[in-house]
Amino acid sequence: MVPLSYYLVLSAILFACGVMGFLLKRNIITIFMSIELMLNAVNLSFVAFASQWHALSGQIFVFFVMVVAAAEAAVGLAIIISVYRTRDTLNVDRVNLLKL
Amino acid sequence: MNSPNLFLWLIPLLPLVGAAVNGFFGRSFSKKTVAGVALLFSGAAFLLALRVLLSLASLTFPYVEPGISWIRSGTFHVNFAFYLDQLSLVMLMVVTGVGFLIHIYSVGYMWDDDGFYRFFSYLNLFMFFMLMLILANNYLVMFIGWEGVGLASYLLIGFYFLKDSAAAAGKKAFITNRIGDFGFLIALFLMIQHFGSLDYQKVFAIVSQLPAETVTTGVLTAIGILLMVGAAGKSAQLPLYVWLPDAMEGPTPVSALIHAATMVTAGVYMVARSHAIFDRAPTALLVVAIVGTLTALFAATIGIAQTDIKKVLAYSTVSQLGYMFMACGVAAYSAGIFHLMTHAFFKGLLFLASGSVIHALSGEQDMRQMGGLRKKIPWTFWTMFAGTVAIAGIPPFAGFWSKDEILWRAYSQGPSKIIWALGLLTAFITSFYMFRLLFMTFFGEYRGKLESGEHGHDSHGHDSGHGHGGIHESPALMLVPLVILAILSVGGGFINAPKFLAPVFQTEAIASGAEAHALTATGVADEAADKSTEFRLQLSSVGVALLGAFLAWVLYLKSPHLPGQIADSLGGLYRTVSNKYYVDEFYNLVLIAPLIAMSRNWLWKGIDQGFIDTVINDSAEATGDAGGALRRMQSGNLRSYAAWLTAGAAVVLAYMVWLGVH
Amino acid sequence: MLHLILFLAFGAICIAGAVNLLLQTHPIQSALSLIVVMAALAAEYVLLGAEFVAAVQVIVYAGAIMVLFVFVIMLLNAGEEERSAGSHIAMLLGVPSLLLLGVLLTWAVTHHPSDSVNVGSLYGDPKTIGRLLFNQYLLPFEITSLLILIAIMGAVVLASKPETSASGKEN
Amino acid sequence: MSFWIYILAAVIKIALMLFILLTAVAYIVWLERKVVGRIQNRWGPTRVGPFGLLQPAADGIKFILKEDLTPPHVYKPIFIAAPIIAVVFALTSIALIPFGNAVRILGYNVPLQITDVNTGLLIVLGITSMGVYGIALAGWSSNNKYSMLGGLRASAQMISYELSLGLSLIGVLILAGTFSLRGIVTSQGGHSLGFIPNWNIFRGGQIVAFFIYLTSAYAETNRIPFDMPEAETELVAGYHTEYSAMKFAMFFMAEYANMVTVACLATLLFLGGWNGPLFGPPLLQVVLPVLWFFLKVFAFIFLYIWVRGTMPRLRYDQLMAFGWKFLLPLSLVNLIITAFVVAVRA
Repeated sequence: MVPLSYYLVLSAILFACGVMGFLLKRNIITIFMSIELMLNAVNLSFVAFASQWHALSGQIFVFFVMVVAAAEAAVGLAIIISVYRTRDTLNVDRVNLLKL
Repeated sequence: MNSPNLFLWLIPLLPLVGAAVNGFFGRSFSKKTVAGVALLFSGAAFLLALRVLLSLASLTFPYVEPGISWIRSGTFHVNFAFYLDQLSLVMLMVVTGVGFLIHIYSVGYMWDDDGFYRFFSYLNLFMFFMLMLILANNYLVMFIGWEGVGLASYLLIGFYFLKDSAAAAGKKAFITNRIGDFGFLIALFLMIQHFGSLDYQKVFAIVSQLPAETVTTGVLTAIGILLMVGAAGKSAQLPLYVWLPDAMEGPTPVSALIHAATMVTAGVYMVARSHAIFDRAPTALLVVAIVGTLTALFAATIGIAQTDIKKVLAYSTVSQLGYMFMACGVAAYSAGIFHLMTHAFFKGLLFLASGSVIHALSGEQDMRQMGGLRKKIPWTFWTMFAGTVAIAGIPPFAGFWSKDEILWRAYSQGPSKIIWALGLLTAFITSFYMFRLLFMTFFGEYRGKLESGEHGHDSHGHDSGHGHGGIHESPALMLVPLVILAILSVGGGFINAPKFLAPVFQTEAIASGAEAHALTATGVADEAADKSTEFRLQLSSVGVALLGAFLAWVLYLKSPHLPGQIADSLGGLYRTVSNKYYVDEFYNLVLIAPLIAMSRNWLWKGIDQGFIDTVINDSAEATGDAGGALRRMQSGNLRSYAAWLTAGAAVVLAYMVWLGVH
Repeated sequence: MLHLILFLAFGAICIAGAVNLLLQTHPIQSALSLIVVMAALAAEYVLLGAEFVAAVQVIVYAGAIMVLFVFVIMLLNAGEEERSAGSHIAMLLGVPSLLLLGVLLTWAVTHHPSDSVNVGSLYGDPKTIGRLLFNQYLLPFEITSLLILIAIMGAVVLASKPETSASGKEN
Repeated sequence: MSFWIYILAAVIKIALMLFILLTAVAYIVWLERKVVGRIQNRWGPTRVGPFGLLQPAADGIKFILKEDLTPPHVYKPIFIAAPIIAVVFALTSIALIPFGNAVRILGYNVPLQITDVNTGLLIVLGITSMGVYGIALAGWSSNNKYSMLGGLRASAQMISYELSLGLSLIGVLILAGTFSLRGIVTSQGGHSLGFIPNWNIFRGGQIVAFFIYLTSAYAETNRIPFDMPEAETELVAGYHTEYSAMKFAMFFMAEYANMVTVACLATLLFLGGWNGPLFGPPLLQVVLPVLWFFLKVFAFIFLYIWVRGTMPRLRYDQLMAFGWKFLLPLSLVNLIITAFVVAVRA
């Protein structure tokens, strides 16, 4: 028997780690991974809430989040590749101009 | 009632189509095509109007043609519907008939003008609006026409817009009319507020239930006076007449059509149309009578001293319009409309003839430069002579019948005999200055510089207005309308318009207590006595007309040096009259100059520059500063964006927690 | 009891992975940490009865998305992270507000009455999930297929060699 | 108490399975060398033991005793972790493979499988898909362009072929109606028309799916004709160029263990698992299914070796084009037809 709040706290911790990664990491790929971490944290809370309310739609939502994450990864990584091609860096602190 | 379908909606629409065709495509048309289009559509409108007249026997008045719904707001409805009774039928015939004739005339008159297509587009547009005004079923549609003719008038007065004076005259007409329209609009608002409708039949039905405001004044009086303000603007009555003389800057056919025959009479038409309201507001009616009488006299005196042939006619128009209002003011609406009709004939004729004179003299308008033209342009002379006699009121010409009707009614049912007396005086002055015009133009020696028509082929007048050398008779295209109008001026008086119009005003008059009294007292009991009185009045009016003519003959033919001596002896008075009583200067000093000063110093420099501009500039600057400050947020650094995002999320969550706690 | 122990064990792995993701300076280490987090999360899903979600989590997230990440890291040969001071705001504003956020969240979660969750209290087997997905959520499901299609096209366009498009753009 | 027995049984089963698997791996290597040798008209290993049967042991000793070189320019943590990752995932997936019906031992009903999970097939797929990390990371951490190319090729290839592999299995899943591997085997029991076994390969056009699976499996395990990641002639040895000794042996073990897993899966999904003619005394009845199972797996692995001996290697772009433009659409069509047939029949 695990209280729901444990799962939520775990989810919150993971989410906070993701935000922290976004705030502190310089590498754009790592930042992107932090986003994935946040999505995973949210997924966990979806599944936890699904368990609490006995509604499978919570788990269905996770699938949609995954689909979005997959699409996002495909496009995002393509963007990262083209950014790297044009700027020769993956450091977001150096990628602060829209126009070269 | 199975009245035939009159296709009333088609009558205004045809000129609109003509205007659109000429306006949009006229530039690439040949002049013949333009003229053809304009004449086709205005002629078709005239034919439709004729068809209405011919089916008169089978008509039951008022005939209402249901139009389309325009405004629906709660219980307030306005339809685009058309309304026909004897009154609008008379107007319809005048507008389409005279309008069509002037269209024909204009083809000849304007042939050499570059803006040929533009002119006819405007002219057709004017026809459209004027017909809307006449055929409207309610005050709002009438107001559309009312504004529209103002617009057309503005466009046509400023037709030669490269000329400063023409552009200024157009603006003057437009702005002066706005003052009148303001009164009209307020009257409409009052009607909506108190009667809940603008529909003629509904409004009059409600009004006829109200008691006459004989002792007190109230809504009806207010509406009446405000309507009169509107009419004064449109029909050039005191104190808003000042635009009409200036409007003579427009081409002469315009002066004939708009500023003599039709548009300026819209005010008279409107007052007559609203007679149900005026019948119950004696105070308003009195105002109408006083304004009309004073205008008639005032404008006539100015007319004496004018030297510009068109200006004389313009003041004459103002004066004659005053007559019409005088008639309306003594509740003799049918007499007013009768005069309106005859006036349309003879004043239209006079303007066209003066146009012909000007045309013959290649643009000369000053009568002092004319003289002795009788032999050179005989057609013009004879038609103009007919017009002059008609306006002077010499039987059996048209003007006599209508003017006499007005004077007789003013005498018999007016509030005071002074009105009649002033009317008679005006008739005398009218006769005088009209014959002065005739004598100065056509008799005596030619005083102008232009060579006479016989030698025209080697003249030096090529650079002048119409490109013709010498004095020459106008083309047939211009003379035909002149002749037709001359015939109408001669015989128009025999049309018994008052009797025809009687049903419109009769029914109302009987319902009204005040009118009933007048009717029973004068109309039935003392008919025999009235006949003799009327005859005596007719004699007196003919007498003053002949007297005026004689005086003119004495002063301008027999001893031409006398006017100068008289003018000298009168001195200041003459100068005053000659300068139109300095009314324009007075308005300028009292109204326009302070207005401009206030606009400049207070509205422009104070409010616009000092307040509005400051507010706008300061807010723009503040926006710019705020943007400059906020720009630092947009550093392009992804991580700082994330920080702001996190801060925002924290704030939102804090708020939600706070909400949850409370 | 066992449930709690397993929860705590896998939770600890999760958190350790997440923290390691932050601490590692090399993106490939971070990626591996994230894979660990995802695998542990899959275990948590199993504990919650979401068996199918767990399987898909492993196949899609760990097996596909993260492979893509690793692939890109390898392709770009991303090295150690640079230590650049690009933004003070991230440090001065972001971290405090994140702490505030964490405190608020924890407070809100723990001060709210919540049920305990049993293993298998809600069983997300493939059949049930499939029925839901293809009946009640058919439209969103089909829309996601469209989303994926668009993402594929976008990725192809973005990652394709810039030569062809650049010559068109510059003139 | 039953908890501890459960644990005990599990440990015994795991140990047993590991032993069998590793032995099998060793002898598959021997078999391959032998068979390929015969195909290439030579003897293969003959010196160590009769028919060279002890050759695997000798190889093992050699791997263990050799010096474990770690080149100086590699990214060390990952370089060390990569072979471990590869071998761990390769060995893990065998845990879900059933190889026979449950048997009663000491009064306990023991299924011949380490663990039976409802979503067994999915988890096997998940673990297989994790296997790519070992190769990719090895290639990258070696800091060597050949290794790098090998790793990139491996990851791209495995992601691409995983799609058609997964899709080819869905037809079977539709027919069986379960993810459980045991359930899938059960659904293939019996005969139709009296003599054709109800194996999936003979049912509902799944022969197409079988060949898609076969092709994808070669690619997934980086075997000829799809062994581009290691392609000796192009990339020296691909992702394991820099590896030596036991680390190299780990990749080797992982590869062959994966082959076994894939062969087991093929047997379970398409060839009816342990279904086969049963006869003889009760003890034989117990042993026979396991025998049938191992025979089928052996046949499959023999096919692997046979193909290796006969087929040339493809070019890399041919490989990708084949996967995306032919196999994937084909598996989609197969899936649609299967679904349609099942729907019509139902």
